Amino acid sequence: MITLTVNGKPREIEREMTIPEFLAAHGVNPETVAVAVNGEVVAKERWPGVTLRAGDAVEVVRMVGGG
Amino acid sequence: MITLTVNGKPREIEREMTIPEFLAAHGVNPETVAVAVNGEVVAKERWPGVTLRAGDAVEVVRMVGGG
Amino acid sequence: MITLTVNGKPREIEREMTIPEFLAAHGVNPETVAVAVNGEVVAKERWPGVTLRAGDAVEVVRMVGGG
Amino acid sequence: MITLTVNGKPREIEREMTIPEFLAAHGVNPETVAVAVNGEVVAKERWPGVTLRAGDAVEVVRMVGGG
Amino acid sequence: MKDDSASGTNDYLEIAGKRFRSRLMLGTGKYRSPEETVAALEASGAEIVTVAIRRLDLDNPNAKTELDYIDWSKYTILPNTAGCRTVDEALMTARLARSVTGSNWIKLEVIPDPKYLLPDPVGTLEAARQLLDEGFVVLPYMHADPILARHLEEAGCATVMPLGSAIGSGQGILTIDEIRIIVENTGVPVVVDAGLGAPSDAALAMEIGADAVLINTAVAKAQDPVRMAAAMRLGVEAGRAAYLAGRIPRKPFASASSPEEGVVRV
Amino acid sequence: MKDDSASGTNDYLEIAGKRFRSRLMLGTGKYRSPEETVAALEASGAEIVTVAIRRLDLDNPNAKTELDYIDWSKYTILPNTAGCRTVDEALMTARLARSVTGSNWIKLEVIPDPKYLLPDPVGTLEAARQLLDEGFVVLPYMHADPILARHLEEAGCATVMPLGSAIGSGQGILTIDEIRIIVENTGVPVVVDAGLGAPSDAALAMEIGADAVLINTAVAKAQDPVRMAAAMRLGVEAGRAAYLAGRIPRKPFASASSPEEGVVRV
Amino acid sequence: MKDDSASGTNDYLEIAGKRFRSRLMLGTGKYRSPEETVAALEASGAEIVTVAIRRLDLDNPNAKTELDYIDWSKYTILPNTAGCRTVDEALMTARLARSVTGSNWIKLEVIPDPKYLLPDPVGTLEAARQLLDEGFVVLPYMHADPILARHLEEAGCATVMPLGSAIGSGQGILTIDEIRIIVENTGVPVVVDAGLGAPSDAALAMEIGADAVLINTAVAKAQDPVRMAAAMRLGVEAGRAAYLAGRIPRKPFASASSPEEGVVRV
Amino acid sequence: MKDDSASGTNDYLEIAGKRFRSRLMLGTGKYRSPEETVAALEASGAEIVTVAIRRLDLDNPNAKTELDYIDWSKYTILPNTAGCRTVDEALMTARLARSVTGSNWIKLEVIPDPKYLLPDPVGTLEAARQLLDEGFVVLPYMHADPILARHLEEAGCATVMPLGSAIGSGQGILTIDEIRIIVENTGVPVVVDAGLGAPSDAALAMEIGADAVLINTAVAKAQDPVRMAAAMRLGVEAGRAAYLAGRIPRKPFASASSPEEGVVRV
Repeated sequence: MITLTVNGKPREIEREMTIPEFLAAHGVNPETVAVAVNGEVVAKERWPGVTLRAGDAVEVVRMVGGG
Repeated sequence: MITLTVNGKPREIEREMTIPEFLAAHGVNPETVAVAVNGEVVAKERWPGVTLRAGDAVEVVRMVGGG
Repeated sequence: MITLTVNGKPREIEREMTIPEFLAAHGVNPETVAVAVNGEVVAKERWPGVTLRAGDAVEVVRMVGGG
Repeated sequence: MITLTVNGKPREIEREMTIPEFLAAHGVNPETVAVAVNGEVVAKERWPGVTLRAGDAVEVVRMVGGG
Repeated sequence: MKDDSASGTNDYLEIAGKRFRSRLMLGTGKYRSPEETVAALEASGAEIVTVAIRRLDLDNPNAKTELDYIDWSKYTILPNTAGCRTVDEALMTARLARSVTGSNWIKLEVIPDPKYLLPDPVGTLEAARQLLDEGFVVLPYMHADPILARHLEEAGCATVMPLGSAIGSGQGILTIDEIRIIVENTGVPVVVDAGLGAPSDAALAMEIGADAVLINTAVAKAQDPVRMAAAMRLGVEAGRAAYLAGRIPRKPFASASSPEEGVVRV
Repeated sequence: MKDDSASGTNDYLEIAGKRFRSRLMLGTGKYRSPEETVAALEASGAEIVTVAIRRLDLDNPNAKTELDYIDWSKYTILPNTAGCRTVDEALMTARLARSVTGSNWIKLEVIPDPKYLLPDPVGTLEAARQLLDEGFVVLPYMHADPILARHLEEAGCATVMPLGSAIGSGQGILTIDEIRIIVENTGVPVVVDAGLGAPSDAALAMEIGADAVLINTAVAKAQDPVRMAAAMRLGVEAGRAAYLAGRIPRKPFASASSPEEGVVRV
Repeated sequence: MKDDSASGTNDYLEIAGKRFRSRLMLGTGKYRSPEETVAALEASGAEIVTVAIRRLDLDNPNAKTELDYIDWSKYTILPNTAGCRTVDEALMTARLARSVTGSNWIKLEVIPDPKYLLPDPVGTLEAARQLLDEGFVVLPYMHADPILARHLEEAGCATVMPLGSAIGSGQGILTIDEIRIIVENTGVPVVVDAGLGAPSDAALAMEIGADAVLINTAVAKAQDPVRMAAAMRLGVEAGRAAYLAGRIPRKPFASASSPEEGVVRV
Repeated sequence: MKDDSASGTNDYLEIAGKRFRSRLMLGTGKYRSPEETVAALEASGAEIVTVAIRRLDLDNPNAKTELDYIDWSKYTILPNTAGCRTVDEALMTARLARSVTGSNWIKLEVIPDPKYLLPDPVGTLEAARQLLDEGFVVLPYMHADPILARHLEEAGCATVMPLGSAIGSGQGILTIDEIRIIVENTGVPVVVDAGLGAPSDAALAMEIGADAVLINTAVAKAQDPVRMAAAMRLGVEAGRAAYLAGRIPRKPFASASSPEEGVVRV
């Protein structure tokens, strides 16, 4: 088990994994989100090459209603 | 010649005449006007019976653009 | 006992009395009030001559703070 | 004769001179003005040591009514 | 107004038993040409159209006016007593108006002052009572005085027509609080008349619950009167729809339109 | 908008080279249901629609939102940075927005104060410059400060978006003189954002020459949001048409709409 | 007011032949204590003081009121007909007021509606005419209707007292244009009554040419009524002095207060 | 101000550790004569007086100005950077001002636009930071932008000076909501500058909690500047006293000032 900070809160995951793996593990539709790791937004085409490691700060966001 | 006051100004006419005669003498389309004599509005159906006499005060009005 | 309407409400007094007597009977300072009887204001100099009788409508008013 | 730019306009003076000399030559009361040379304000106590040379840009200002 | 209008199909203005889809009354004064008058009327969608009554020039009795170009079968004509300074002048003009138009509707104006053109509350009420006795349908122009509105309604007037601001000034609605009170307390239609300068003014009148507006100068004297007439129509429809839709209250403070939770923090 | 619209067929709003017929941008926050959101969007005629960017709840990642019901092929999406208090938060949110929407348009908001929700002039300009460097099309929300508008335009922003009054307050346009100056001096479209409460406010913004308005709370929180959306559309169209038609000037005095000559005197 | 006052030594308010230095009339209702009432009157500098007429409680006829603490030799007493809904109630109250105060001055109020407390234009004029016949000096409270003001002046009223806004509301002067017209056209003193909430309101009334103001709630219900009374006095004096000094016109554009020439350029 | 003043004996304005009794700052531009300038200063009671810095005419170096007639021992001099369009011009002018006046106080103005004379938020902040580094006491003129006020306060400015409306326009306070927010959130004195036209404007600024006002054109260009100066003094004192006294809240409805019970009914 390793611990990330996801959306501002600690979250444990089984092991290091790539962004697509992380999203799949959480049942997230990758079409609808954007991801940043350690303050940098990761373009979708680069997701498979980015592995989340212990201590990483991850943001996963979506669109919601707003004005 | 007799003198009426028509629309606030003196106006001479040849002789005493009824309202339709007066309007016709001036080339006025009777459909488009209303007439008052000495402060009383005369309904159109009563025009033929009203004779204008010297000194009568006559108003002949029409609609114009207004707000 | 007779009944007056004083300031909109019924009020019993012992007997017919003049306005000064009425005010004195109620402990009212006559300097500070005005009196109307049956819809007519009674000037102060006329008070002694006005007797309040059964059924009379009496108003007794004073100044109060107002704007 | 040398040429300075004083208050944005060319002005000829006889020779190089210090700020107090320049002000005196123009009849200016030194109490009421401030002076900048080539974009730097010169404190009054330093005026005697500053010589105005050809091409110098000089500002001489005073207070006026304003809001 | 089409069936799919923003105000809905069953939204009528009713005056003296007569129903109208349009809530914009239009005046016919001050246009640059008869063609503009006709086209502006058309663009406005107005169903009630005001006219004035004036002495005929007997030396030139057949001079055409803008009114000769209007197809009156399409409109309800509403003659006014504009220019009348006294009760007597207004009564006479109203009676002449009835004779010339054949209609007993009258927009009553009693305006003693030629500079500020403000209506006389006492004279207007007196003239209204007399005209109502004579069988007129009276739509009185008035200062935005709620108690006067009550008197006029109690006398039997078909509407009340409070002013928004000085006639022809284009200042909009400076009497907004009074008109709100009139709307709240009046059973007959409230028609805001005078001072409206732009669709925003017309929309505002409708938003606060007025039943209709009457406009003349703001259309006739616009640079493009026909387009302005269309704009006013849209403004009135917008305001009416907003009134029916129930606007948000004005609040003295801010509130976010996007969610406050879940913002990305750095 | 139909060909016979009051604004004419060739009247476009153009932002960053893209043309729009509608001048009403609509927000998607605060509606009571997804159905209302979709229907209000439809009724408004909006072509540009704003959304916010928020953290996904990873414990409930597939919860549907109102946005899942919208057919995005019909709209230009405009994500905002609402809720961001600092330049860094706004930059991060903008970049995430680009990643999630695939569009480089961003409505930039840097709002340090959670109570009054007023934008930071200095921070907004700094963030705008950075985002422009990164290739964004930046539409900055701002105080109605004409000099700040100039800075933002000179930096390369695609529009300026001055506020009318406190966001969500429904107070209308309290900054009317400033917005007039911004309109006069600005080459990019001026979009009045925040505070509009009713169609009269939207019409007024357009009448003074604004190019568009952005509305959210006034529609979403109306009693009948769909009808209010239609009303706002009409108000914007009315105001635009009036701007093109050239309104009468406001005058401090009255002028009669009926002829002053020829009144019947008694 | 001292000889070196900002308004000058020869500036009097004259009503029915009586001269006053103070242009602030003060009401005596709603104070928290008699001591506050007396001290506020003193601090205000008022010379004309209003009171109401009410039925005596015969079961407690000697209960002291705030009025018992006032030295009436210092003030001109102005009883009102507040609370009267009809002409008849106002007439009766005015006659009783004359009897109890020994003065024939009356502030006439005919207010049919207990919610909005707006005066009846028709009833007020009718009551004024009757009271003038009976020898009263009549100061009528009225809507800010310039034509009504003319009727009241022509009837012989000693002043006109148009309202600024709803009584007790503290909203200030919402009727500013109407009051300007009344000032321009009226020969008797114009006293702005009702709605003034702060010295800025009182000053504004005086700046536009009103001859005096009447204030009650804004002083009585201030947190510190005595200091507010002093503040109102200063506000009235400030506004009067400014009226006499001739203010600059309002302009829609800026103009520099420092010289435009001679700026240091870099 | 006397000991028995309406504001009380312990009410001081404190700027950069210096205490003042007067809350009215007066400008010295645009008077008709030096005598008027001196007399107006005297009548105003001002303790802080602004001046501009301008190039000397070397061909006429001893021409007297109005300032030569002022006894400067009585006033705190506050030079401004009026007319400066850029940060560099403002910095240079400030430094020259310090040299000529011997004081390190500066009223900072960075105004790029000669037509609307609106201050540059970004340039003003940049110049303020530089001048603060150089030891100046900076009083920045600014748009009424609450977030900018916060930046200026955090930078170390001695006051903030938000504008009421366009300088010299006499339009009064059009930025009232923003100034309220600035007052609520700012620890340094808030001085309302620009646009005040009459004592009612000055009083209003003080009533909403401003610490002082700065006036020039409204006094200098009044028909009688000396009397207007006295009027402004009274207006400021009135507004300050009212602020301390705690005004009644504005309410949207009426409430009677006379008792509702005990009215004589007929």
